[in-house]
Amino acid sequence: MNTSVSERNATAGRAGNPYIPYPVTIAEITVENEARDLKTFKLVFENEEDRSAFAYLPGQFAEVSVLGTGESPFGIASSPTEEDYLLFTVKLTGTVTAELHASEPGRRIGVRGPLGNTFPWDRLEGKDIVIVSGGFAFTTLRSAITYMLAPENRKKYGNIFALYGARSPGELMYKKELAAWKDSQDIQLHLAVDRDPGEPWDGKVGLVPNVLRELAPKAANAIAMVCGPPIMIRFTIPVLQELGFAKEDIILSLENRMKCGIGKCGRCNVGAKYVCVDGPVFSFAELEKLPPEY
Amino acid sequence: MSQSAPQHIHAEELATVEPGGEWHPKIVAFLCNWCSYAGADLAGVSRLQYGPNVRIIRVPCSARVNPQFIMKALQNGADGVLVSGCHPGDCHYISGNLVARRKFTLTKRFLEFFGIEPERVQFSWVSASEGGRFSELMNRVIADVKRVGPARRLVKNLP
Amino acid sequence: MDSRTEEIRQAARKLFAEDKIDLFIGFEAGTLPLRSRPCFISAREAGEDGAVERLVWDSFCANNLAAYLQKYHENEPNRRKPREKPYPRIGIAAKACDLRSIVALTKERQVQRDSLVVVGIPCRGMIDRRKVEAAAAAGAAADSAGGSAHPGPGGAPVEILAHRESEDGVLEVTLRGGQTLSWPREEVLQACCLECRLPAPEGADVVVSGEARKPGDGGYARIQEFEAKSLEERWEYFRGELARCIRCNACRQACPTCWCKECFAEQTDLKWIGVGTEPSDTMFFQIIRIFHQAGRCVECDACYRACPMGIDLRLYTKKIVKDVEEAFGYLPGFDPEAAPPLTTFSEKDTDSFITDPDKPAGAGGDGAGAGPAGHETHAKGH
Amino acid sequence: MDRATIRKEDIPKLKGEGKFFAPGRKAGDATAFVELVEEPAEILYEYGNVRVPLKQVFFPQTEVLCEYDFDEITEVPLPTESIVVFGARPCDTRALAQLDAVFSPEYKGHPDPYYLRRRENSVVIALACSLPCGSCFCTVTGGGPADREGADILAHELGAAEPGAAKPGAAGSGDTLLFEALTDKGRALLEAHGELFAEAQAGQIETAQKAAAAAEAKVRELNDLGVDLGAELDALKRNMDPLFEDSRWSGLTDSCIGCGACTYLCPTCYCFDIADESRLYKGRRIRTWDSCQFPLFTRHASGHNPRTNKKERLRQRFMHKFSYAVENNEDVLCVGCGRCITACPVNLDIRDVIRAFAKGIQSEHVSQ
Repeated sequence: MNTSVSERNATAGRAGNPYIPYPVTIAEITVENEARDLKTFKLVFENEEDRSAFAYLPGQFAEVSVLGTGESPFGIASSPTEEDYLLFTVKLTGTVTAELHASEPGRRIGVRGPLGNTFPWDRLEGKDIVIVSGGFAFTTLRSAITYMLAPENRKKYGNIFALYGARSPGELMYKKELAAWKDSQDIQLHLAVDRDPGEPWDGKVGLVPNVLRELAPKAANAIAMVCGPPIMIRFTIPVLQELGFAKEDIILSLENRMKCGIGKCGRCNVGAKYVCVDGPVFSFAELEKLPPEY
Repeated sequence: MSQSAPQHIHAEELATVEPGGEWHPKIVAFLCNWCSYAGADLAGVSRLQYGPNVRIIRVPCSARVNPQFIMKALQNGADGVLVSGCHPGDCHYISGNLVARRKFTLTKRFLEFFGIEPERVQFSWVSASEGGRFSELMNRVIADVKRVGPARRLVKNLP
Repeated sequence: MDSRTEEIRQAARKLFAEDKIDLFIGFEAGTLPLRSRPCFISAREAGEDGAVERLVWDSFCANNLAAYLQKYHENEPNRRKPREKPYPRIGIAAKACDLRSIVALTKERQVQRDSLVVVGIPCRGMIDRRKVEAAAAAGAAADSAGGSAHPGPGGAPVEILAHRESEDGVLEVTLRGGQTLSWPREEVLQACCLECRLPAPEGADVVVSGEARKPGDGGYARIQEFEAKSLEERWEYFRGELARCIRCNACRQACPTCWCKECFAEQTDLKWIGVGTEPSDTMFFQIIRIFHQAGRCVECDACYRACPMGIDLRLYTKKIVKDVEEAFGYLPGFDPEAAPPLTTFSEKDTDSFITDPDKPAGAGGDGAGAGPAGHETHAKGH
Repeated sequence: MDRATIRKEDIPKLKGEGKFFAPGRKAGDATAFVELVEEPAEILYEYGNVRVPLKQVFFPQTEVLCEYDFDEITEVPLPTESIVVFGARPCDTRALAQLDAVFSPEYKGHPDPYYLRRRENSVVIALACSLPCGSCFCTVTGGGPADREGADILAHELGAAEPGAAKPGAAGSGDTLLFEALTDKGRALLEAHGELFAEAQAGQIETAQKAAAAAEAKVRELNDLGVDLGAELDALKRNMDPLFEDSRWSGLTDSCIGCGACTYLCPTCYCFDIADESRLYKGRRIRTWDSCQFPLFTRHASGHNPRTNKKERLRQRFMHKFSYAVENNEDVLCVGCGRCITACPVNLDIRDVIRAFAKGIQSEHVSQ
């Protein structure tokens, strides 16, 4: 919705063929939660020219390719300001994710991308930012926060408010980053868990929409970015509207089954829009006009 | 996932041509845990000789063998498939092999109807005490498959 | 059109009027010559003018309508509480093959028989579109010296514009160019109808008038002929037929007894076959798909008819029917109590296919599936 | 030389160095574009349309994208061979033009190198339809039996039977074809094979034009669906979008059995799947035709499916063809070849759907 597709690199894959992945190596695997079904993979490009060709902005995704098993699309969790690597946080769900979870550092895999549109960075400039997220959908917002907090970018944005909720403290991802952001003056980070965790906990207790209503971030000159499970989104949008956010100022990210990631294979469409190229980032105003096929 | 059985019915791993140049068929044998697998084990500890190109897949009962397993083995390049369970009447689960027998009767005839050589897919009964019978059976199957040569039909053409 | 059309409409009207059904499934006129197509009339529509009058019966009502039933009777596994919404009550116009499918589906608990009202139609056999086209091409070539007829769409050798059926069993077609040709319908019936051993709609709740055709011989002769061919010939035929497969799944979708929620071909975690058109994959698919019909296939030829590439699937479905009957004495019929043959066994079942190292070599048994097995046995409860 | 005549027996000589495809008969009654390997080649002229559409030449059902051995990828070189196609009906070549748009780099920002490379290296010779079939409705979608869209050369059979003649004297009775070059690639082919061609006579051109006009009139007579989609794309889009929630969808789609025959045999359906297949660690990544009619097409790994039933899936097919494609490509994704009608096991008819929404467009005309 912001950067048009043609402005970005037209080649999503090696040698100008968008179907062929760039070779990358898994440099590090971090288990993100107590349930151990979320792992973050740090990927390093094998070729410098691939790394520089892979120019992205927060909000985009990529197809992670495990030869012999297949490809799956994941939101990019790293920020372009973290130049040396890509991060993907992967939930153990199907065949590709199982193969990834069974991998050890050092394994060579592939990445195709960057794919899709970005958060509306032009529009976000000069605005207060309200980030609302629940569960493991936090990935691209980690990217967005890291990007905005980078010294060269921070002054472009006003106040940054972030609310991140999970079922229990053990399910919150990116512990290191969260700790750093909590101490930072540049962002007001609020953590929440669904119910009393029965352990020392200095964050909020309650479901994300309720905590959001309680914290009531200001809507004036602000844009909200919301990522989370469908049920959370459904109850969060009315709260944001109560707080005064216009439909255009509520930014969401969609997911649909994908294969090609480049608008050809025809399966991820919602009406005439393809999530892989016209999305995944849509405003609530845009989504309202589309049929509910996601 | 990588642990799943069919993905691992890969006969490719087996050496097919020995240094001497003689062709050795790849045989996948599905053996029931209670009789035939124990029979194979007995053949082993009794040092009875049978061809080396057999890969045994242990199943809880011959009734566990779905014709899809056999197809998958053939598709992945097995030259022969053997399924063996307890003798009728001796099933650990009372009647598993009797239900299996019906399935196998049809499988055998059906595959031959399509033009799959009868030697390729064989069924037998071997008890836990029949180490000798097991080695004879294996030698018989290997000889049969050798006679018809390397599998071509149904083998998936992959790089 | 069959004179029984009006009777079927009457039956549907009566069922709706007495509030016995919520939906009626029958046939309506198709949009192409030689075609009638499935038609769905809800109780709400039934009150409207002309709704029930859409129903027709003629020699082109070949589709097996039982294929639609599971959709309305979805089996919910592990359900503890009684179903909240009652099953929709469905009236269905059924030929004998549809009825046999209904019995098979009832046995497999895919259909609630007591929520169905089966309007049985004594079947006179359905006309085979492809046979008519071939006969018309031959007829036209013989008639118009010096040229062939106007070819039809999709590779049909001739284009038929219209058809007319007379009560005394003659099919007349009009070709593009105005030529008309006719045949006694017996000559252009589907092979499965000519061979049909159970054409009477036994066990229907309402039966319309008329007599079903005389039972056929089952059509095993062609299978025996094929069994007698060499391994090489059989393989070549299979390979040649399957080379046309485009993996559209029409065979599976048209089959009333292919009701798995997730087909083995589409399982991704345990990937049995590839998604492409590699011959090994298309063959694997067909062999297992048809094998899954063992003891369940009612020889309706729905798969064969549905195949847009005209693959000879009926050779293989018939083979499995024949083997099941010969080995276990079982023919899927109208008896809801008979146990499906692969869910049971007999101690006297054949062992002739077993490789016995103590006996002289012979590659284990039956060999080419030629003919009946050594011992014929009968399934329990049959 | 833009117009020239050639004898039918010389057609296989246009083959050149690369591949040559022409209508042929597969086993059974199925017809398709088959590759003619050797001469003398048997080319089928007596066909309404071939069953398997032309897309299979440029967008094969199964295509290898790359091969791999453990973690090493080997790219499969893009196809380089030249392709000559003879005898595609104008509806099929029009479909190519629609696919060109979808696979072009301008569409959603990415090219499809495999399809585009084959198209670049190809010369497509359309053969005008002299005797349209009952299920043809090309004129409704903006095409016609002598449509020029997507073809490099349009060929006409000279001396083909007049449609409606009492005695059909064989669609291919004439032994001469009139070629009209439509593109530079077409002209180059004519020039490269100059020795096979003769200057077209004015009478021959007139004969061809007459036959084309008669054929077009015939299609209009056979299938007037009350709307000309090619000319009314805006009205179409306006009328399709509100139809998403229309109650008629369930009636139109009740009889669908959920197979993919319509999509696989559609010359404009292009959806595909990408899958890996391997033995141990060696294998290949392929792409294959896929169909929006299959539940797996859209099912998420979580099990959630945005399109859960056949009504939604079939609606997607028609909405894509007549609304989404108009928005994304300014054209419908349908050429009126009628294959989906004849291939459907239950005679579900796309013309019924077109008629249903044509009513909305017609009523717009009335109110204007």
